[in-house]
Amino acid sequence: MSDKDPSLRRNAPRLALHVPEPPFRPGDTPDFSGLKIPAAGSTSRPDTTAPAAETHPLATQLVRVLGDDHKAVSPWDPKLDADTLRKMLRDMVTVRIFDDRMYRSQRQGKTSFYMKCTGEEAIAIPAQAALDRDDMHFPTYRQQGLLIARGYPLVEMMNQIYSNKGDKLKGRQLPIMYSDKAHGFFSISGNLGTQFPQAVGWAMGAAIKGDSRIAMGWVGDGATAEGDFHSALTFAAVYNVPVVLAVVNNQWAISSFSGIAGGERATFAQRAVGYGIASLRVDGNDALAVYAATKWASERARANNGPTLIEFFTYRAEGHSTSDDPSGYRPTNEAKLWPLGDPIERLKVHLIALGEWDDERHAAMTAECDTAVRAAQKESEKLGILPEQGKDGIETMFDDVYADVPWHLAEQREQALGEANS
Amino acid sequence: MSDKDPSLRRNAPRLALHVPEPPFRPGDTPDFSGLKIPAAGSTSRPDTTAPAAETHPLATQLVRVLGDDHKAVSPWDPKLDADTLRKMLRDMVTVRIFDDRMYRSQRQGKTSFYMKCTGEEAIAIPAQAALDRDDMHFPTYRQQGLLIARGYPLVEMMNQIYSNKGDKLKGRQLPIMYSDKAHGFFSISGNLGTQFPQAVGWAMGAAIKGDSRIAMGWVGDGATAEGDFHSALTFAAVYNVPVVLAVVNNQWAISSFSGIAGGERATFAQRAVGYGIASLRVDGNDALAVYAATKWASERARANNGPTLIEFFTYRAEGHSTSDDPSGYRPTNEAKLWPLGDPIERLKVHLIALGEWDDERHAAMTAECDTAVRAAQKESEKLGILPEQGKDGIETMFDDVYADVPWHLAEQREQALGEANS
Amino acid sequence: MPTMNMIQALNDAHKVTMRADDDIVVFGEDIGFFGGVFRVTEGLQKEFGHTRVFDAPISEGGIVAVAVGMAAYGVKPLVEIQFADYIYPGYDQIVSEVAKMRYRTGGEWTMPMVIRTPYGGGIFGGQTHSQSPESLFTHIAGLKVVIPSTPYDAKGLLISAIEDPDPVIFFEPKRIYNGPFDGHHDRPVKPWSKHPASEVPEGHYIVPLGKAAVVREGEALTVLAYGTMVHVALAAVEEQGLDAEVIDLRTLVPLDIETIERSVEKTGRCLIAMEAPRTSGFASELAAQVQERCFYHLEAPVERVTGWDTPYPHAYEWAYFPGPKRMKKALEKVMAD
Amino acid sequence: MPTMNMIQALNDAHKVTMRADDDIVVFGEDIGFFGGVFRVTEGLQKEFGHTRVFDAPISEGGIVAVAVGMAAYGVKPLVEIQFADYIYPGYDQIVSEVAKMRYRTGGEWTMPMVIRTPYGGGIFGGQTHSQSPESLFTHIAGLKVVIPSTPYDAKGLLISAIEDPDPVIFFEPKRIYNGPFDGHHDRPVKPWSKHPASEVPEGHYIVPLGKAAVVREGEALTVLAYGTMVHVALAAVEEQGLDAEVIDLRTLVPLDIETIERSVEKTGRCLIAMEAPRTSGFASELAAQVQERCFYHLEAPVERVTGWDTPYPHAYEWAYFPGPKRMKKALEKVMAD
Ligand SMILES: Cc1ncc(C[n+]2csc(CCOP(=O)(O)OP(=O)(O)O)c2C)c(N)n1
Ligand SMILES: Cc1ncc(C[n+]2csc(CCOP(=O)(O)OP(=O)(O)O)c2C)c(N)n1
Ligand SMILES: [Mg+2]
Ligand SMILES: [Mg+2]
Repeated sequence: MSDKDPSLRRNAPRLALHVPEPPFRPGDTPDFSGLKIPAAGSTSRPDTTAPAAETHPLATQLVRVLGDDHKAVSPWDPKLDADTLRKMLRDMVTVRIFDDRMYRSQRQGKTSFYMKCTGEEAIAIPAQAALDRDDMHFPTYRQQGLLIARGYPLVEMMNQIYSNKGDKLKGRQLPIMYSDKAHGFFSISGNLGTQFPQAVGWAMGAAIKGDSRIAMGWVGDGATAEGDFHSALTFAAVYNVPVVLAVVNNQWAISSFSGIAGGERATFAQRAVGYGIASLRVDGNDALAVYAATKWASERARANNGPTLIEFFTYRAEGHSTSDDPSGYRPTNEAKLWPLGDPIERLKVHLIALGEWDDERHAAMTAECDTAVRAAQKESEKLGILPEQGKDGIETMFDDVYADVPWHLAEQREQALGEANS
Repeated sequence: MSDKDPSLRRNAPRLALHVPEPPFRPGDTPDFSGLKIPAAGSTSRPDTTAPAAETHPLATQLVRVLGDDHKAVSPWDPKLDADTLRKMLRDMVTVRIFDDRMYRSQRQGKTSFYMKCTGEEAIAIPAQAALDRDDMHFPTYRQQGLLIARGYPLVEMMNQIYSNKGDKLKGRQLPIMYSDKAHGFFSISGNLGTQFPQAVGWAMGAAIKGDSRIAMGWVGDGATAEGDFHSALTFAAVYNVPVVLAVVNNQWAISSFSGIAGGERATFAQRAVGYGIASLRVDGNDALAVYAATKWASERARANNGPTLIEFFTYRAEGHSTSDDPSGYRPTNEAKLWPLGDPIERLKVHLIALGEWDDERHAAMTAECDTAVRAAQKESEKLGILPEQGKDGIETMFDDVYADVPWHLAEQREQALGEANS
Repeated sequence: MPTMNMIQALNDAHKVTMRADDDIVVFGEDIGFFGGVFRVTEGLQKEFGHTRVFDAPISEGGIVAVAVGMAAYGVKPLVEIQFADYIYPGYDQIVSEVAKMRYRTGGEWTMPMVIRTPYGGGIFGGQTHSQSPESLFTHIAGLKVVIPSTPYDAKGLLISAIEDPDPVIFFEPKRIYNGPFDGHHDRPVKPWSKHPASEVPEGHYIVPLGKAAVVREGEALTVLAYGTMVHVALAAVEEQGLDAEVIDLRTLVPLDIETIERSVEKTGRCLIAMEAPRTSGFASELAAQVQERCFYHLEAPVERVTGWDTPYPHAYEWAYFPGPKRMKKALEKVMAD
Repeated sequence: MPTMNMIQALNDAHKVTMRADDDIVVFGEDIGFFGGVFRVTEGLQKEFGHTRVFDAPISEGGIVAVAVGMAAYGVKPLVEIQFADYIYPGYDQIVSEVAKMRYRTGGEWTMPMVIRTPYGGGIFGGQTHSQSPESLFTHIAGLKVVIPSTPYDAKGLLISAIEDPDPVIFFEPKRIYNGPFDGHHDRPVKPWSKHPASEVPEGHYIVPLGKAAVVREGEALTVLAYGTMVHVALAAVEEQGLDAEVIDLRTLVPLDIETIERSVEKTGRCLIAMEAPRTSGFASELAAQVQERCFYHLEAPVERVTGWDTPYPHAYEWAYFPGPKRMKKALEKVMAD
């Protein structure tokens, strides 16, 4: 009863704090045999107009299309034509080559920082393929694939990475923090999570104006812990916003595994259940599944049937960034042992299984992509690399703080120019 | 496919923003016949050691114990003895009288502000009765019942409300922002939601230290939209924290109905599902159900079986505060028509049905409570009412900013005293 | 010309701009059907409909975040934070996103929006309904910070803010919503109707951002103030019989430094008044600038009259508020040296 | 005596205090197994176990909020915010809860805790890895704000902060984690081992909060600085051959005003150096106070050397950072007048 004497629970167990630990640490041999991976095709596909609750069983399953036999076997099969598949494959190969070249550039001291998306190429590219050209993305730094899928010039990306004279962001942003309105790619923020509710706001604007363009927001597994994640789901649910909200669960957030973001107790897709939002959990290394799920959610949004949260389940195959060495916190061979495979390889083998591709064509295409990336790099480096920057155009530092330069910034500009010329 | 021409969706419907509207506005006659209220006893009671998922069906039901015949009919029946029930009833009556007196005091200009919990008396009091004396609450301003249930002196509460010489908070806090460590009542914050993850932090401390005391956090339906709500659930889930998290869904947040917090799409109890946290939804006007659910959650927490989110479903029968007039945004008779009834009446009738109470005893007890409240008020007012405060003790304004008064505050104290004496 | 209090003037600024520009969208806690806890948005939902005027979840972070998205889309958010004391959950989105967007994108994405919020003490609101956090926004490059002190200015400045291409944090001194409070809390409340600046033209007009107002001319010293403190300062210099020049800053960023310099060069003395806590408040910035720019004209140190470096204590409203006595002491000091 | 860089010194402060006090709990993003992105918490989880040293979700608001609850419970949180640029999601809990708790409860609940965070530029970190937001915390009554500039001070101040009964925001100048950077980015990096303050005693010692250090004595002018700027200032006055007194503030709040006053009264000239944006930065507070208190000793306006009022632009690291050239100009100015 009330005011019970605490001594009554003299025998209560001592409370204990559970601190999640990843299954494997450096020195361990990763064993993923315990991981339940539903067979491709085992997941049903609700109608895009279905009540959100009908999708909720999918939050603990895994939408997969590419089967072990490399055939598409699923009600989710998007039945894409071979040209589309080849375009996706090519974009994915381009991203991987691009990542490798730019990583190397950073190592050569040509810029300060770089981030790869290795192992996650099947996420941004098919997702973008499923959206329309003028839908708006609110990406994180690991969705470079969106730009490549939309044909943003590689040289523009590199100019940004080098902060060089061609950089439309005027040398102001850390490498890879791209922005391009014309390609429907919102400015990447260094502040995790901020873009997720912004995507909802953009789509609210579209809904207010009776537009037909939708928004897609992106966030990592780790960043789902930010308050902004909750803002996004709350506003999306309240106003039934035409937005697709994607969590890229690559199982790591720098050195923290997804358990530190709550992944031990529920999937990230399940978060949606509590808001009454539709929810899908998808094999993020399966380009067809990613396409199909994004397509489903975009159709749902576009028909005013509401938002969808999609978890793309994948694995961050390399370090967090050029500042990170993952061998300090996880086994070095974990990436290779990751059972959902290499997304590029899976799509390639599927195309081969369809009779629409072969190793020679793949090698030729890869060589073409490599050439294109190298050519772009050459062109971009003509416009300069980071160590050469920051001397010219000092007056531009004071532009764009406001629409006009107020007196105090004009004064500071004078000072800065004086310094530069002294 | 990729880069689809937007003109292809020329016939797509115009997007639309859904803006939730409460079912009834001033002038309407509320009709709650559409509200699904499960019969008492219709909800099963999982074991307190059950996996969280087993509780999730309860997130869309309603734990009720008091049946239409005023008998306790439920696996949730806590089987409390009559003394405990009478103590709860008495505390509930005291709270209501206290609220009325203090509301009146504010109207008489004796203080600046007051907030009632009318219609919600069956929440804090039975919840407290279910916890141990030394568990810690992180309350909102509508859990005054916790203090009364724990026997905190009414005169202390009033001293705080009047910011008078007896006010242990030294006149620094808005009325009703109580704090009392000895009574396990954490300082109420004016900033909504902040206390919810703090409760989790307290319980983490207890778990780190191997204590057996647990924490209970409280938040309103409206304030669940704050990022702090997400912090609370995330940290509680990650570290399996021994905490009970309560959402008091009284369906209003000042003038906004619960749909503006997402209540149209999911229950507040359902939020827990997405984190893998146990979840209960409870008739908040049913003292026995509130007791039983809190007890269940506290046992679960104390045995290291993890956190529980409980939604107490109730109705804010009066204005938000003395600054609010709800007739501007909802029908004036809505409270009376609210089908879950008056919690005091329901408990009283139950006791009568048990043969443990009658109208005479109730009238006598009410009179006693009234006398006690009036006596406390008299005593407190001897120590002053707000309009008389703020002149004496000006030097104390500078205490407790830090443990010691640094030189700059000492200087400011001199100035303030100089002013006061000029 | 209609006579308005500050609430009506602000309401009117909403109507005038919203009628002219379909892209303006208004949201915030309790601002829809109910019209806001201070009634500034009264009648807007009725006139402009649910999709342009609506209640928001209690999530200041979310409110600012979706405003960012909306501005990116191309509508113009005009949002209310119910009390300035509750703006902090939105601080990250304001500081990291709203303020920096134009810069970090080289001008590609801009954030025209207005975040309105009532601030300041004098209403027995206790620690969480009395704060003056404006200084925290003046440190953030990319934001404009505006504070009106009369109904006329409130409407004209709010229209300017709404029409401005940059994000504006618009602080409303809630103590003077209904009347020009001069700090004498023991005297009867004066309504706006007796004040000339309650004459508010109908329709569109602006008070430009970045321009201070010399609200009283004088030769003996310069008083810099904004919001409620303008009225407190005016009353204080009258009561002291000082030939003071009183400047209402109206915009804190960008600051009207010319008007300030001209005045201090003339008077040689300067007092700055604000309600916010003293340390690192905007008064410090003003003092720093005045002594930098007018050093050789100064006959006495620049003085600051401020709130104390404590939270705002409920019962000690008038011991905290920088009222007539604090003004008097400071005026004496700045004139004595 | 062991030679340590600043990271090792901070790590050692953790170990020394955690061995003595079981109640200290350390958490933050990536600080557990991995030991933090700057390695300040390396080895702590191994020595003190998972329940005292653990990774936190990426939720700065949640980190501070649970720290509040833990402090209320009675353990002592010592948390890391990975970069100061990411502290804003925790700003509400810091400002509204941590800072005000002792006050609003009349001393019943206190918030002894330390929030450590690396700040400042000079590492090509771009807009979101270079900020200096310390000024935003100095405006909040109830917080102490501490910034070390050497390994010796880092350990001694951190131990003081941990043992302090009040909440401390502990800013770590990341540019000098590994060596005392004097602003000459084009010269070879100096390691700490060549600097006398890299001699860090083993075990427990403190550098008291609220006490500045006169790191160079002089008669011609006073330079006030903290963090990285201490080293930039020292180098600049040497290069100019000025007989400058350089004061390392070490604690911003509460400020060691006596040391400052004594110095400026002696020298009659004052320059203040900080990396943060100029407007409403802590340098303004210092300038306001110095001119208030030392007006009749001043021979020239108090000068401020600061970052610009823009976000921190990646490629323009050295045009933004207040380095030797900016120092030189300002020194000339303050000496010329
Ligand atoms: C608000 C904020 N806090 C912390 C950081 C530092 N940080 C950058 S990336 C990162 C990990 C993010 O992990 P996740 O969200 O899973 O994305 P991933 O890198 O795996 O794609 C952290 C902690 C940040 N950028 N912003
Ligand atoms: C951070 C913050 N935002 C806004 C407010 C203003 N406010 C005070 S109470 C309230 C409504 C809260 O509603 P709810 O959480 O449902 O609790 P209830 O009042 O119904 O008990 C609002 C918006 C506040 N106190 N704090
Ligand atoms: Mg990740
Ligand atoms: Mg409510």
